[in-house]
Amino acid sequence: MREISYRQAIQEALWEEMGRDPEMLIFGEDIGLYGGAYAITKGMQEEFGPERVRDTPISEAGTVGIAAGASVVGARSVVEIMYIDFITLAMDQIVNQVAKMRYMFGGKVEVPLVLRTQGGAGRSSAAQHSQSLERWFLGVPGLKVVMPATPYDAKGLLKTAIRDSNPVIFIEHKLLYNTKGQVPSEEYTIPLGQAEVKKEGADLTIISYSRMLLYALEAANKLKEYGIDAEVLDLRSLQPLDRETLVASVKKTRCALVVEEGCKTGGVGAEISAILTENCFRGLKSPVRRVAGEDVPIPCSPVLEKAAIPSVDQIVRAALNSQKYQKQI
Amino acid sequence: MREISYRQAIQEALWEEMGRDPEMLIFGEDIGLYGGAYAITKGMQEEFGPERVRDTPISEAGTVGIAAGASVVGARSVVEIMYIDFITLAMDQIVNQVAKMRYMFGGKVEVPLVLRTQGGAGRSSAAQHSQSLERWFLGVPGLKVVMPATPYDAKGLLKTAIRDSNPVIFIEHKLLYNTKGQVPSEEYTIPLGQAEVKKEGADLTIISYSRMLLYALEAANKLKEYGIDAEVLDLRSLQPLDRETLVASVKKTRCALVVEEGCKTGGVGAEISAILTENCFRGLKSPVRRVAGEDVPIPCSPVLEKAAIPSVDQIVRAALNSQKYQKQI
Amino acid sequence: MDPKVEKELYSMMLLIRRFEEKVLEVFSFGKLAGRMFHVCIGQEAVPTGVCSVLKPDDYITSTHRGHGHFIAKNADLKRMMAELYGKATGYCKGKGGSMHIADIELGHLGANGIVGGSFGIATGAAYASAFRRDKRVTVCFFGEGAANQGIFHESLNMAGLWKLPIVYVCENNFYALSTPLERSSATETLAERAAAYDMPGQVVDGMDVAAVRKAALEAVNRARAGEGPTLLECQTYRFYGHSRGDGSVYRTKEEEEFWKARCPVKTFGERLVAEGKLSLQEMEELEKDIEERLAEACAFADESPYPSLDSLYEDVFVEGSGN
Amino acid sequence: MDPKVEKELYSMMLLIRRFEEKVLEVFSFGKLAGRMFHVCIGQEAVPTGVCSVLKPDDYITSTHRGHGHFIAKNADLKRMMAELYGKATGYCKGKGGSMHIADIELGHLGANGIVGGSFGIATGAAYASAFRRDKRVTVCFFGEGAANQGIFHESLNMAGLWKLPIVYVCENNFYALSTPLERSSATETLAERAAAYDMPGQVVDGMDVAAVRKAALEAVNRARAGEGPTLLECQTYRFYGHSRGDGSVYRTKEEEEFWKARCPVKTFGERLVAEGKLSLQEMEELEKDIEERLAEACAFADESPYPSLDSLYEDVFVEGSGN
Ligand SMILES: Cc1ncc(C[n+]2csc(CCOP(=O)(O)OP(=O)(O)O)c2C)c(N)n1
Ligand SMILES: Cc1ncc(C[n+]2csc(CCOP(=O)(O)OP(=O)(O)O)c2C)c(N)n1
Ligand SMILES: [Mg+2]
Ligand SMILES: [Mg+2]
Repeated sequence: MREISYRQAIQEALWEEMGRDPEMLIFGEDIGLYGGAYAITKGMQEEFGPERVRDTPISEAGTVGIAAGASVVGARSVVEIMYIDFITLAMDQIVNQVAKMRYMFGGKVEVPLVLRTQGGAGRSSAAQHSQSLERWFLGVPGLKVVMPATPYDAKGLLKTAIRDSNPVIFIEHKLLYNTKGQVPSEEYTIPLGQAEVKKEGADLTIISYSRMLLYALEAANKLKEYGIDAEVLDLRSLQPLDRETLVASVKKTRCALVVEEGCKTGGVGAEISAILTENCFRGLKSPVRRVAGEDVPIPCSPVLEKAAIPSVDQIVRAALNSQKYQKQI
Repeated sequence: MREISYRQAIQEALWEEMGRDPEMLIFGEDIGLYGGAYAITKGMQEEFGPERVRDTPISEAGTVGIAAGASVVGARSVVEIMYIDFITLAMDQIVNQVAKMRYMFGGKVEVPLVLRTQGGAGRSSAAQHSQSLERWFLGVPGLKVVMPATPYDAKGLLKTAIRDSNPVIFIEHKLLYNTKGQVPSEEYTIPLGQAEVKKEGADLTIISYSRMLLYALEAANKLKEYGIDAEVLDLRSLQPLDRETLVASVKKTRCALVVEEGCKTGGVGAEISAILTENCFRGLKSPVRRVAGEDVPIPCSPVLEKAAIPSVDQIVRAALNSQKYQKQI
Repeated sequence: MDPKVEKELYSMMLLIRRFEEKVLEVFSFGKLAGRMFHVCIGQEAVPTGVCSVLKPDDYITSTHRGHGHFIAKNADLKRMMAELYGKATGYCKGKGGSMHIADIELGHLGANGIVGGSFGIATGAAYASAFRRDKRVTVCFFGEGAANQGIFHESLNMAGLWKLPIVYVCENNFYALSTPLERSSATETLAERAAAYDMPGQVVDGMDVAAVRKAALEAVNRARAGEGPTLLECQTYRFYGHSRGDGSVYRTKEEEEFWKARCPVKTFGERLVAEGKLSLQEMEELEKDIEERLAEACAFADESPYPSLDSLYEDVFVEGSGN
Repeated sequence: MDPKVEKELYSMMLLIRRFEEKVLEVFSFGKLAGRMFHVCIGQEAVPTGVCSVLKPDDYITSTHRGHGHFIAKNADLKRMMAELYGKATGYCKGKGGSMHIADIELGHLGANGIVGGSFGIATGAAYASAFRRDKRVTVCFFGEGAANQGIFHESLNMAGLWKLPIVYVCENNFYALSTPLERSSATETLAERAAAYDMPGQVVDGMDVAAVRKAALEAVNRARAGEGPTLLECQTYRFYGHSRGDGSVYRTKEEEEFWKARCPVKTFGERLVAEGKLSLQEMEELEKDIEERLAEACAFADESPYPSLDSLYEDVFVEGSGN
């Protein structure tokens, strides 16, 4: 084990998989000499050549289409979309082409494509560079959606995503790149679709993923002061979603809180809440609560931006409310 | 009152509003001489001229952008996107521009734009012409989302949507165009954001919108045979969402079922379920259930297509299960 | 041209024509899945001429008006018809239908219900070929209406920039649904847009299969030689409406007659007969043979079962991958 | 040219230059909201020359590198600076910031964080003007990198088709972030793409404000006369990195020196001095005046409050509409 950053973890996964599969291609804006907006592909073009690490014009739709075409004929591809906000430009290619091709063609094609991007707020980059749009891909059968929170998960999941014969949307968080964690030097992969209990607990389950997982863990820590023993669950992959682990945890704690960064309305938390209601209704001691971003575009000004996304305090408060509710019952 | 079709109701709304506001513009593919893929704008170009009823090239993104630009400088615009499936091509314009402009500009702009489109399955048109994508716009602050189920609502809501100074996504259903209903000859409008109880009942609330409302009403009828008195709620507008009416109904019946045509995962039903859990937890006698489309792309073959979306029977069965669950408690 | 090739071209065009007529016929009997069928009657010279110069492992992408492309790429008529019927034995197990038919093994990377949806995919297949140096060529078929989509621009720019082995074949039938070219494009021809992508653009008589074949051969050779992409604008006409139920109110009878007089199948057949390369008897035999094959295809489709309900959940994902 | 106008051009360019330098300065003091600031130092001649021929009620759309456009469209420096600080007194109440600054009253329809995001909006404003016959002209500023977005193609095609009163002004600074023009565009110039949209395209020396003004005047006049759109490619250079923190490893020192020697502010100022149209004393006064105005702007921004938390929920919708 060594301590490396989330950025390094992703870099390692890409380098190792590029080494493993000589036909693997990477496409994206400024990913060559420049190394990408978040320096993920730095040095890769020198190592693997400009054909395999392909700088593209600012043409998100065409680029995703091209990567899809290459994948369909067997050249496993990774596309970097600089900000998830720009994925809006490639929605047709992702949703109508990439996701549906296998089904529409009766299972006669594989689309081994990974679409890497990063989302989230926290840098005062305003409404078009700060969104959390993962929710859109939950209802698009044919896509997998992975959102790692730690360097360990980022590396292991990205490697699996690349080897997967299905299209995967792999969403990083801009504020996680510099976070650090233990990562083995040896080769490993992590299966997609397995949530992980990052902290065990008995009183309530805080469900989260990506950067909000770190907040959830912090909140769990603070909750100890109130004598509350929170379990923290990291979904890691939103599609497939690990219902078993989710339901098992909540059946145990009988109280759940979902934390996500994106707008509350129509978010991932809604789906989790609905699933928990469907599966744990009888056991629940208090209603599933959602802590999520406000239903506003992300404002530029840092004071406002901060207020637009969840805080650790909000999570703590929601957890306390859940516990209070239980006592009243 | 006269009986007219959903199609006619929409036509009337457009004609009346075009007459009312001489600067109002309509943009879309084949909307002129041809009258649009679903014949909504038939005759309008002749009446209002080719500048106001503008045939556009097959350029969905550019067309939405142009309509947005015209709206921003005060020319109220309606865009017809032939199928909601093609809205994927205009997502950047809708989500990053239209929806956020007012907020980003500090409230200094109005975007009086209506994006009319139609969705849904039922004509064996396969995966790229049958989707229910309204869910995507729930988490996009700045947009309103309206989905009428009846001719009366279609006309009244479309007129309000056009007069609204905010951008509105107005989603029709391809299988509703020929349905009929009572519509007054006199001018009327319906405020956005008000759900309506389409049938009162005491035992459970079936919540739905658009075409699935008709299924919900049919199911409610059948449930009578089982001695179950279902209330049927039509959301009509998903954004703003009428939480009050929703919560009031479920507080009364203490049992809820949400029916939507789109894929279950991450759908509108998830949000409704989460809201009901948050607001009615104590009173609920059984878990909020979702009847929704299967998590698959819509297949072409009619036998499969039919199985991919909800049926009246499924709604009845889900309602019966809810009631059985209650007895067990 | 080799008379054998000429006969093949004629017979392929005839096959496409008769296939499409059969589609209209069985459609009217209510046999097909859905209502979205866009036949290419009148346009047969384009797929025929273009695919006649392709190797079996070359790639094509197709459109909503794609039956001709697939037949010319040697589709099995039975499985094709079965797909149009929505049957389990179809190319896509009934899930795709007319607008999404595909067969990767035949190098057919998919019809598309999204106008312009295939530009990127085709360009990406060509990208992979260039990278692998596998000498394959990709042909991207599209209608002139599709050329107004943004992804046309994005894809052709990249293909021109990277000199990819691809031929963009525009089937300019002068209408996109009801919209005439002159009301959808700022330029009079599509070919003249090629300059913006540093590739040759050429207007081709799309009613003359020989002309199409000649232009396609040059373009495919260029691509195979690594000299980059070409944009071919094949001017043609669809004799019927956009799809069933479209009465073509937006076109004049005169215009339709003008083009119908140039019917690619009829004119080419007559030429071959006049030049003594095809006898009337051979023509009749061809017709009979095609009729039989189509009857067989329909019988196959008719007798095939509809997909089982279980299959609804299959083929969303490659199973067992990602673990 | 009228010497008065020449002085105005110089003074506007200088103002933009000094504003951008001030932005870099206060950025380094940590005063600005966020890190996404794209200054246009080196490119001042383009917004200055173009906006100098616009009427107050003409429209512009802008980009992520948009401070110059707004200043040239007569932005209030205080409210502009306050917006960059993320303060409540800013043009957008601190919600937009540098990349989303706008003022509809001044005809500024918005900067844009999405590269290419304004093509449609600008074209739509021009559509409304054509429809209303209000004789307004819209200018759509964009970088050469943005011209590879699909919506560039879609918008210009419609503008060319409908002969809209719009001028597309490409600020070709030869790089899109790190990507040089020759690795992003199949064509050598952007102007040559204009032909594909049936509009004139012209390469302009974007380092010479007089040349920019001349070309813009012609294009704006054409547009105002109802003769349709124009694509102007103003060749220019950004002297700094793409944004703060970009060391421009992708450019050579020689190239940078070459362009810096052509600094539009310096060369034009020197010319005016040499021609006796501007005295060194006037120059100094100008500098002083600008310095004061910028100091005031910064003081205003500094002293202004941050937005209240309540304002987070305001401005999502026009309240009271839709009932
Ligand atoms: C993105 C998208 N927009 C609109 C449509 C509806 N539509 C289907 S075919 C068609 C016309 C296409 O014209 P063209 O590309 O010229 O092909 P043709 O039908 O003439 O062969 C239209 C508008 C669609 N399927 N996809
Ligand atoms: C849709 C989209 N893709 C990518 C980016 C990231 N990005 C911001 S500016 C930029 C370069 C733009 O180049 P150009 O249009 O030439 O303008 P310049 O910065 O040179 O003024 C890129 C790639 C973005 N903001 N939006
Ligand atoms: Mg056509
Ligand atoms: Mg540039």
